[in-house]
Parts: sequence; C-alpha cells; structure tokens
Amino acid sequence: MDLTKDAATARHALRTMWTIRRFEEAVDDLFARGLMHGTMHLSIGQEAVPVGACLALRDGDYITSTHRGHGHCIAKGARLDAMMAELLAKETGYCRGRGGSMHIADVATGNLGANGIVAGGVPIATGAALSVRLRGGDAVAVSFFGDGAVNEGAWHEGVNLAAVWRLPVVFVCENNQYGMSMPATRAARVDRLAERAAAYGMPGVTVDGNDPQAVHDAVADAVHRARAGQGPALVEALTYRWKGHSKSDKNLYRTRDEIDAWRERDPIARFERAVAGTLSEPEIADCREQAVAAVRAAVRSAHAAPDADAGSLTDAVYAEGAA
Amino acid sequence: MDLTKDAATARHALRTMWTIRRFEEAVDDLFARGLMHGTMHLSIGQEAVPVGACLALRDGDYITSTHRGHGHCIAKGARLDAMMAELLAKETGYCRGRGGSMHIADVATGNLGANGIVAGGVPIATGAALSVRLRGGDAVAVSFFGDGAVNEGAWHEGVNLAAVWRLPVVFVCENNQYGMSMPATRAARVDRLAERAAAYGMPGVTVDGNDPQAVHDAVADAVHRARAGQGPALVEALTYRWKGHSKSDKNLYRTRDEIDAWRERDPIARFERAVAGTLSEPEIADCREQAVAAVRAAVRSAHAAPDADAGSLTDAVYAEGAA
Amino acid sequence: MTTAPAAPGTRTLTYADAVREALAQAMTADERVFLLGEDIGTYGGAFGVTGDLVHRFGEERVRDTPISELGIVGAAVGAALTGMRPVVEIQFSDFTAQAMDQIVNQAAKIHFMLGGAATVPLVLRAPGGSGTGAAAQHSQSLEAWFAHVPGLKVVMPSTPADAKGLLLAAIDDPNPVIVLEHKLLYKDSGPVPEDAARVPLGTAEVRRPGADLTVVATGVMVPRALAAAERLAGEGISAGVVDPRTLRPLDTETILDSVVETGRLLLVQEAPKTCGYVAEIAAAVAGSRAFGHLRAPVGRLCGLDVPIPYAPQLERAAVPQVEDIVREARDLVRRW
Amino acid sequence: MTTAPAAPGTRTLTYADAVREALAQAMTADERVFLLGEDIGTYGGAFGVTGDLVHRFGEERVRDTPISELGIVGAAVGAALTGMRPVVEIQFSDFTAQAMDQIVNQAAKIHFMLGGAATVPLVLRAPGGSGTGAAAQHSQSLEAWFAHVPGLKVVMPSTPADAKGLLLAAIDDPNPVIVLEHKLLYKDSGPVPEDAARVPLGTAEVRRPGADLTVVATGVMVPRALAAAERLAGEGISAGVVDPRTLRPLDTETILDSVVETGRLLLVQEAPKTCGYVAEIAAAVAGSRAFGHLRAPVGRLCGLDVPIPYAPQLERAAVPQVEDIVREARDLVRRW
Ligand SMILES: Cc1ncc(C[n+]2csc(CCOP(=O)(O)OP(=O)(O)O)c2C)c(N)n1
Ligand SMILES: Cc1ncc(C[n+]2csc(CCOP(=O)(O)OP(=O)(O)O)c2C)c(N)n1
Ligand SMILES: [Mg+2]
Ligand SMILES: [Mg+2]
Repeated sequence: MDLTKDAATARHALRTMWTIRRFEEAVDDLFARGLMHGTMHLSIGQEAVPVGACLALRDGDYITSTHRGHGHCIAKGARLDAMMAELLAKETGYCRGRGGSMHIADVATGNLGANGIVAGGVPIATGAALSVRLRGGDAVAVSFFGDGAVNEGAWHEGVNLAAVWRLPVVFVCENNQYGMSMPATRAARVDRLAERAAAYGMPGVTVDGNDPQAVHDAVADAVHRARAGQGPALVEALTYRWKGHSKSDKNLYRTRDEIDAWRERDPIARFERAVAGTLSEPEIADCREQAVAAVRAAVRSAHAAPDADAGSLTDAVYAEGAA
Repeated sequence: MDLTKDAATARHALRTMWTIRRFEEAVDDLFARGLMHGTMHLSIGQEAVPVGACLALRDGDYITSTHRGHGHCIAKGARLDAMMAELLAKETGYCRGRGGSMHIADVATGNLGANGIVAGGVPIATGAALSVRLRGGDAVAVSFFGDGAVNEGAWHEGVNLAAVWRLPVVFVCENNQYGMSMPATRAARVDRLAERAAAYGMPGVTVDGNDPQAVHDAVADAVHRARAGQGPALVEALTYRWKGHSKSDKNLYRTRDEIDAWRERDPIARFERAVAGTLSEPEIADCREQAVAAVRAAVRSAHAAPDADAGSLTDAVYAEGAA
Repeated sequence: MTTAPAAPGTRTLTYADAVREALAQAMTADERVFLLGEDIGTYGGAFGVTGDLVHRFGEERVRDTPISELGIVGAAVGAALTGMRPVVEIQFSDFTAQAMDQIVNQAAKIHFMLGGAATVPLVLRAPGGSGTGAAAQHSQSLEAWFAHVPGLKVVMPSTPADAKGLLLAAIDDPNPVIVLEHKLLYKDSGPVPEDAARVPLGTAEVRRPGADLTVVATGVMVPRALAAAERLAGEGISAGVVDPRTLRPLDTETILDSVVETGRLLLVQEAPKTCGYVAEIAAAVAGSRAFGHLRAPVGRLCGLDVPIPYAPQLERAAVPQVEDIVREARDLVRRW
Repeated sequence: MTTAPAAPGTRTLTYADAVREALAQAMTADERVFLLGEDIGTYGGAFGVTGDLVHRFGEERVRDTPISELGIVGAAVGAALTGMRPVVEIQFSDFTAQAMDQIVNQAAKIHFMLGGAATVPLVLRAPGGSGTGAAAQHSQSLEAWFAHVPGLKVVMPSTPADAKGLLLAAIDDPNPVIVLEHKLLYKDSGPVPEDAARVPLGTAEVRRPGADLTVVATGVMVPRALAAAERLAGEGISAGVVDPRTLRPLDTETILDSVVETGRLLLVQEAPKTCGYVAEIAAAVAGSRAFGHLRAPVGRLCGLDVPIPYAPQLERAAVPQVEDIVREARDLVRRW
C-alpha cells in the first residue's frame, strides 16, 4: 500500500504521526510543570515506526509494546483521553491509574501492553500468536522492541519459539541507536540487528525507520507471510529518539551534532513533503490542527477526571470468578 | 596438531577416550547394581569431543561443563579416584559428596564445574575469560554445552557478552541430536547450530564430533584466535549419545536403527583405526587396559573411602575469612 | 503414605496419575486448555506425569518445547491474555528461576497493572523437593518466593485427591496459579474422585484432629507429620495435623482455630528455615487472636539452611524426617 | 532524614556519594575489584551512583554492559570464581528476576556444591523500593527472596555511613552478597567516615533505645520509624528502633535483647506482608527466649499485598508511612 497516494490513507498516517508527537510534547510539558508523576520515555522522532507498522494491521491483530509505548498505543487505535487520564493517574485512565506510562494497554484494540521490562513483551507476543494458531484464525501479533532488547534472553527465547513453531509474529526492532546510553553497535557485534534473524531461520530486513512507507512495506510483507502461515520475520527500523532516554537523562553519551543531524531527518516533515502531491497545504495543516485539538481535549478531559481511588487499591490484585 | 601421527599424542588421546568410556560404563554398572545414588547422564559415544577439544588447551585454561560432564572432567585432567569418590558420595570426592555427578568440578585443572542447569556454564565461561582479560594473560575458556542449551536465554546472553567484549572463549556445542527427547532440528530452525555464530559476529563451524581430529582442529583454531585477542568462536560437534538421557529415559523418541547406526560410528573404534599406523596393536591394547585398570583402581579406592560426613553438612555453605 | 480403601465414586490412583487425570478432564471439558513444557509429549514428562496425553490430545495441545523456560512462561502469558488457558510444566521447580521475570513481573502483575482490564489465567506446575539424589539445583522448595508475590496463587497438594482437585480449581481460576507438586509424592497412591470435582483454592484441611498440639505441615511433610502423629499417639500425645494445601491465599482461620484449642504449634516445612513459608504462619499466629492462647513458643522444624547435598545420608539430614517431627512435637508438649 | 553534624574523621555525604566512595576506595585498594552493569559508565548509573568512576578507573574496570542481567551476573560468577571481585549493579532490583538462575542456582550454591573448593566473592548492588512513580515492575522490595537462599548474604543499608561501610564489608566477603539500596535514600545525607572502615556484616544497630516497645524496621522504613519514634516520644511513648542492616545473617540477639526489655514488638517493612522478610523476625521471636516476655501479639506493619501502583496517592497508600507507624505503635502500647 502506498501511504502517500491515497488521500485518506495519507491523512490518517500524517494525523497519527502528529498526534503521537503532540501527545508526547504535552506529556513533556506536563512533566516539566510538575503535573505528571514518575518518569516518561518519549518516542519523539520515532513516529514513523508505529504508524507505518500499524497500518499493516487489522482489527483482531495484537501488538506488544515497550516502556516507550505511547506511539504504539496511539497507532493501534487507543483513545487519547483514556491514555492521558492514565498518565495523569486518573480513575478513568486505561489502567485506572495503576499502570501509568510504562504499563499502558488497550486490550480492546489488541494492544496487550507497554512493558517496563526490556524484551518482556517479546515472548508474550509469541504467546498471543500461539493462541491464534490454537484457536484458528489469521490474526498476527506484532512485537515492538528496541535495539537494546535484542540482547536479552527473553528476546532470544521468544523469537526462537515463534520460529520453531512458525507462528504469525512480526518482530519490529526500533533501532534508535541506543539502549539508554549504550550504543547499539557496542551491544551487539553485527552491522545490522536484522542479521540476527538468520539465527532463527526467519527473514530479516533493515529499513529506514524515519520513513513510514519503508516501515510499512517491510512490516506489511512480514504480516502477509505470517498470515499465510509462513512464520515470523524480523524488521529492523533505523530511527532516533530526540529526547533523553527518560526524565533523568543528561545526554552525556551523545553529541548535540548527532542529535541535530537526526532532527533534520524528522519523519513527519519528510512525510509532509512526500504527501505534498496528494494533500493540499490546508489539508496538511488540518492534520496538524486535528492532532493539537485532540491532544488538548484529552488533556482537558483527563484533568477533569477523578483521581485514581486509593480506597479500591487492593481490588484488582486478583481477578474474581471464572476467566 | 595431528593426533594420529605422534605416538605419545595418539596414545594419550586414545587412552583418554577409553578412560571416559570405561569410567562411564563403571558408573552405569554401579548404578544398575544400586550402589550409586541419584541420576547420571552418560556421554558414551561422545568421547571424541572432550578429548579433541581439551588437547587444544594448556594448564591455566578454563572449562565449564554440563550435566553430562564426566568426559570434560577427565579430558581436562581430573583424578579418577576423586571423581568416582564424588559419585559414590564419599568425603574424599571432589565435592566431598555435596555435588555428585551434576556438579563435579576440579578447580585445580581449570574445570569450573559441571552444571545441572542447561546453559548455566555459558555466561560463567564468559566471566572466566573476562577475568583473564582483566588480570592479563593469554588463557582461554572453553564452554561445553549441548544442542538443547542454545535455546536458553543464558546462552544468548553469555555468548553475546563474549562477542562484544572480544573475550577469549570458545563455545563448544556438543550436538548429540537431542535435548532430552527434543530433536535439535525441532528446537531451532537452522540447518546447523553453528549458523547462530553469525548473529554474534563470530566465526562458527560444524565438524564431525566423532572424530577427535576434526574436533581438535576446529577448537585449536578457535583457541588460537582467542589467545591472540581475536575474540570468541563457536564450534559445533555432531555426535550422539548411545545411552538414554538419564536414568529415567525409556528411549521412546528415537529408534533402535538410529542408535545402531550411530554406534557403528563409534569414535573410539574409528580412532583406533586411524592410529593403526602409529601405534602397534599391543600398544593400542595397552591403552585400553590402562583405562580399565585406572577405572578399576578408582572404584576400589572410592569404595574404601569414608562416606561424606553429615556432621559437617552446614560447614561449607559460607566461606570464611577473606577470599 | 499407604493406600486407603476407595470411597464410592473414587478409585485408588497415584498422585502422578491424578494430576494426569485432571489435565485430561480439563482438556476434554475446555478447548482452551492446553499444555506446554519440555519433554511432555513423547517422553511423557520427566516424571511421567503427562504420560500418554500427547497421544490423546495431539502435539498442538500437548506441546513439547525447546529448553527455554522464560520463553515458555512468556508464551503462556501471551496465550492466557488472549483467551487460552495454558498449563505449563516446568521440569524441576528450580528452573522457575529462569522464568521469574515472566512469572513475577508479568503474569502476576498484568491484571493489576492494567487496572483489571485483562486476566492471565495460567497454571504453572512444577515438581519441587529433595530426596532423589539430584542435588542442589534440582531439589529446591521455593514456595516462599511465590507466596510473597501479590497476584499469584500458590498451591501445594499433598495427596492424590488434592493433586487432582486443586489442579482443576487452579485451571478454573482467572489468576496465575503456581502448583508445586512433590517428586516423592508422585508414586503415592490414594482415593481420587472419578469426576472432576474441584478442591477450592484457599481452604486448609485438618488431616488429623489433635488436642495437645497443632502441627501445620506442607507438601511432603504432610504424610511425614501424619506418620509422626501416629507414633506420638502411641506415646499418649495427641497431635493434630493441618495441611494448608493452598499457601496463597492461606486459610488462616482453620489454623488459628486449631491453635486456640491446642495452645501449641509446630510448623514443618522442607524448605530451608530462614524466610521460609512457615515463617509467615508463625508471624500470622503471633499477631493473631490465637496469640494469647499459646502456651509454648512457636516451633519451627524446617530444612537446614543449606543447599540440598548429593550424598544420600546428607540429603536426608538436610530436611525433616518423621523422627525429627516426633522429637520436636514431644519436646514442645513435654516442656510447655 | 536530616543532616547530622559530622563527627571527627567524617564528612556529610549523600547515601549515593557514600556508595560511590566505597566503590572507589575498594577499587583503589584492590586491583581485583571491578564494576559491571548497565549504563554505569558515561551515564553514571541510572541513579547516578557510579557517577564519574569510569573517568577515574577506566572502561575496563567500570564496564558498561548490554541489557542482559542474566549474562552480567553469570559473567560476574565466572570472574569471581577465577580470582576477581566483581561488583554488579542491577539497574532496578526488579530485574534480579532476570538473573535469578545465576544468583540462586549458581552464585549462592557453587561454594557448597564444590564442597568448599571454590568461592564466589561477588557483590550485587541493586536499588529497590517504591516512591518514585515507576510502578509495579520498577518498585519492588525483594529482600525476602534472597534472604531465603542459603549461600547468599543480604544487606540493606539505611544510612549513608552504613551504605559505605556495609558495601566495603560485602566486597571483602568471600561469599556472594546482595546489597539492596533504596532509591529514596540516595539523596539523604549523613556523616560518613573518610577512611574505609568496614561495618561488619551480621550486626544490627539500635538506632534509638526505647522502653515501651521495640520497632524493627528495614531499609527506608528505618528513617520513617525514627521519625515515628520521635512523634511517639511527644505522646509519652518510648519506642526503640532496631535496624538489622544485614538481613542474612541476622543479628537475632540484638532484637531479642530489646524485646525482652520492652515486651512489645512492631515489625515494619516496605515489602508486601505475606511471606515478607519480617515474618522471619516474627517467627524467630515467637520461637525464642523472648517469647515469654511478649506482652502483646507481634505487630507487623508492611506494604499492602499489592503490586506497586503508579498513581502517587495509591503508591503512598501501598506502603507504610510515618503516621502508620505511629498509629500501630500507639495501638500496641495502649491496648496491651
Ligand atoms: C530487564 C530490564 N533491564 C533494564 C531495564 C532498564 N531500561 C529501561 S529502558 C532501557 C533501555 C532500552 O533500550 P532499547 O531496547 O533500545 O529501547 P529504547 O529505550 O531505546 O526505546 C533500560 C536499560 C529494564 N527496564 N528492564
Ligand atoms: C534450565 C534447565 N532446563 C531444563 C533442564 C532439564 N534438562 C537437563 S538436561 C536436558 C537436556 C539438555 O539437552 P542438551 O543441552 O542437548 O544436552 P544433552 O543432554 O543432550 O547432553 C534438560 C531438558 C535443566 N537441567 N536446566
Ligand atoms: Mg534503543
Ligand atoms: Mg543434546
């Protein structure tokens, strides 16, 4: 599918990228003003990956996400108000304020959850795909993770099980060059992380992660294979996070020049140029404004919502009844 | 080094293989007669791997071993009497009867221990090599493990650390076709497990694990690279265990034909043919007899030794003093 | 344990057979139930528990896995989250160490972290305990770890009937349940209901009433405590034996009721003493309505604080035996 | 905690600085000591503990690792077995779950399994605890798991001086030692000796004497218990506070001595109650010479049995606060 030629698709892709960007800028701002708690991992600069990837998915497909998961959540179709309410620790948040940013999930749209554990979602995605296999159906699971995750045992085991059982999983590595402060190139001795796919007998490909089209094409191919019963694949998307790793990052491990160079490759600006033939300037501006308005509305409604209720703190530790 | 041309080397290799075989046959027999406790994992049929590999090592080099570790222990130079005493739960055993077969170790000869945990020794070998790096010196560490181990997270992480730090480790995979009942071919979707080496940016090679020369050549090459600071490598040795996985194995997962076919490829008989030009028939017979005599002496001395002492059960839980 | 005559609707089965029967009944009744683990198919399980199930239910539902415990449990979490009811076998409970992240940081917490939006109905079965000469990495009793984790339920059946009934209840439960079986019990026989009757989680069982002291024992220590109580009866000491069966949630009331009556408590576990499970029972009693009824200090008879050794005589010395229970119980009653 | 005036030979340092100083002194004194962990180099550690050490000691000895906790601890085991003295930082103590096999099945047991033939002198430092809004997978207090494992020692420093002195003692120790630091304490200041004085493992500290009840608290609960004791003093209640400092081996005698005097015991921990560490203390006291001196049931004030929630007001409600300690202590003294 060409994301730039069809106006509706182009609009959707652009609006979603802007929504992620504006959502996270709002989070950044709320945090800076002391209105948000905890820590936050922002994916500003990486928006092309979730948007390109999720455009290859259907209702009923699953994703597992990461600590840096706002983009995945939005791209898979979550409601901004429930997301923002969660981040603001409200009872109306997706997790009733219990989870926060690192555990945000929207089961209704197939997002099985962000994860505070690096690579934690990888075997879970394999399990969701196993479930599809056992129940019958052609859903797929996409597991998002970072370059740092590929060195965890959980990643190896989750990927291997998917490979030996030929499960419908697509492993999407968002290689943003660093795992916290550790350069991907110092954490693994391969030129491309996609080379690791061969160790599991599955295809692996590296794409420009700042180009939603490139991400989409690679993920759509992999999803197609997976739906057809041909097993998993690995897609490595090269991208960059503009902000620090989390709120405590002093950016000692990378240069201003490097950051600036990547900012010039802004995936959104690039995509705006790419759709210039399909969408008019006002239509493009409209995408931006819709994003701003949607985020603003989400912040407003979240602020107005009741705080998470400490009185019911113990009531969702165990589920009741039969599952 | 050609193991067959020099008489002393040929004799040593042959005698060591026979010693392993006879040692394990004695264990099998003691177990069958109810004189040995617990469970035992025998490596009969796989003797060429430890012998070929350890001939590439020097004093000061380390190995980590597995649940199927008698061969590694003997090949690295352990004393048979202390081994047999350990298996017979004697105070004079290598582990004073605390460890048994699955934890047998001989620190003096650089054997850091068998391991009851599949892949448990892999990151430990990486650590021993890191220690060499930090202390200075050109020792290497060889980590032995099975085909089943390569699917554990510990294996992935241990290998990756060695690779990124270019540590002097040689990873020796004894691919005996099965991890317990699981065929290696169903546990990983690659034709050769050595292909996994590429995922860590290190060389990988598959050799005939029933030929001590082939094992030796591959391991010696890898050891040479490692000593020279060129980092780790993976050697996959294809072999077969003649006996069941452990004492509870009913052999339901493989055929008599398959077992018989591999028995015909007996590594010891093959090596005897290969050294026929170097050693005379009486010299070869002498190797066999020395093995029998050594094992017999070990059994005798172990039987005579005092049982492990329950009175001192708690005294080696914590080490005292400064390390 | 000796074989009791079977009551109506029951037959005599071994503990391992009872577990297998529960699995078969659950799989027959519910398509969502499936098994995964190492060597559970053709091999029939390292302890023969799954036996012929692969032939009855096929390789998809009795799924042999590569050796990768973390991946296996993670896959079970993903399957449970998406509508299935996986039952994982971890070959030795020691290898739950490999899977702790998925057990503790994922399975146990997801329901809560998601504010209740999803459930993780998985069962993890694993044999624990010593007595087979398998040494320190294959003989641990790790129930205290799991019982410390909010979100997990923990079950430790001591009879064939409970092995079946508790497992069925665990499979029904919408939460992750850790079922710790005991290797030494697998071959024990006892009456087991033919039907798929559940033993509700969270209910202790008074295995033997007693007036002079209450013995609370877990797992393989239950039959040992019963044997000890029998011997103590011969000495004129009436020892009651309570089997919690479910360690989390614990049926504290049944224990307190008994302690209020007897005034003496002896806690028996196989695991090493320090921070073991029965410390929780001791603490609960010491802080409870039963406190004022205690006539004697709370006795704890536990495994020694050592890794399990290989040598048979050392292995035996490392964990409580019947004679140790008799001695401790007698001491408690005579001295106080 | 407030800053006390520094005694001779001490200066005021933060807890994080004290840890760094211990590491620097140990590395200077002993070539075998080296550090490994995620982001401990240029980044200076997720909580800034290692800071500039990489510039002082170089990248070989302050070794940044890929994200692979099991591999890191395994590498430390191998290095420790072969003559080095690794000090591992696990970024959050929650991620010890990833490394449990190497911690528990390897590091803790190797000395014993080898019959004493080798030692594993490694130190694993990890920050635990809640209070930072990091939610369920980054806020656990897992000391009870480690304290249950024969072969491990477990340390939980509550002051900057102890953070330094206990860490130095841990590095000296020939056994694997788990040092659980607390995130909320890193910025607390206090007097810290300039020299490399050790605080011996296994010695509790009476932080405040008291006549009416004994409060035993661990980790961040120590300063909270001291604040509570101060308030209680205003109400005429004399509460003593004992800080075990080392959880394994536990200095039981110091606790028993205090309980014998006061007759009342309140145990305070941050971790969830069920099977938490202080259950061990309750059990030890209930089975000890102090039993007959107890005038009241043993009080346990612990974290709720929930995963740590994200919302600040819920997070606060999930673990004991100063006012909770005051209330429980007052109740114990008034009612009994
Ligand atoms: C098991 C585990 N180890 C360490 C951490 C701490 N941590 C959180 S994110 C992160 C870096 C992850 O890097 P990467 O996978 O590349 O994702 P990115 O942050 O770049 O999006 C680290 C080390 C964690 N959360 N979980
Ligand atoms: C972590 C772990 N999982 C499972 C086991 C049980 N187990 C012991 S040996 C074994 C098979 C190992 O296969 P492989 O690595 O090929 O070695 P082999 O037995 O063939 O020599 C298994 C599953 C174990 N000891 N440790
Ligand atoms: Mg990254
Ligand atoms: Mg094998």
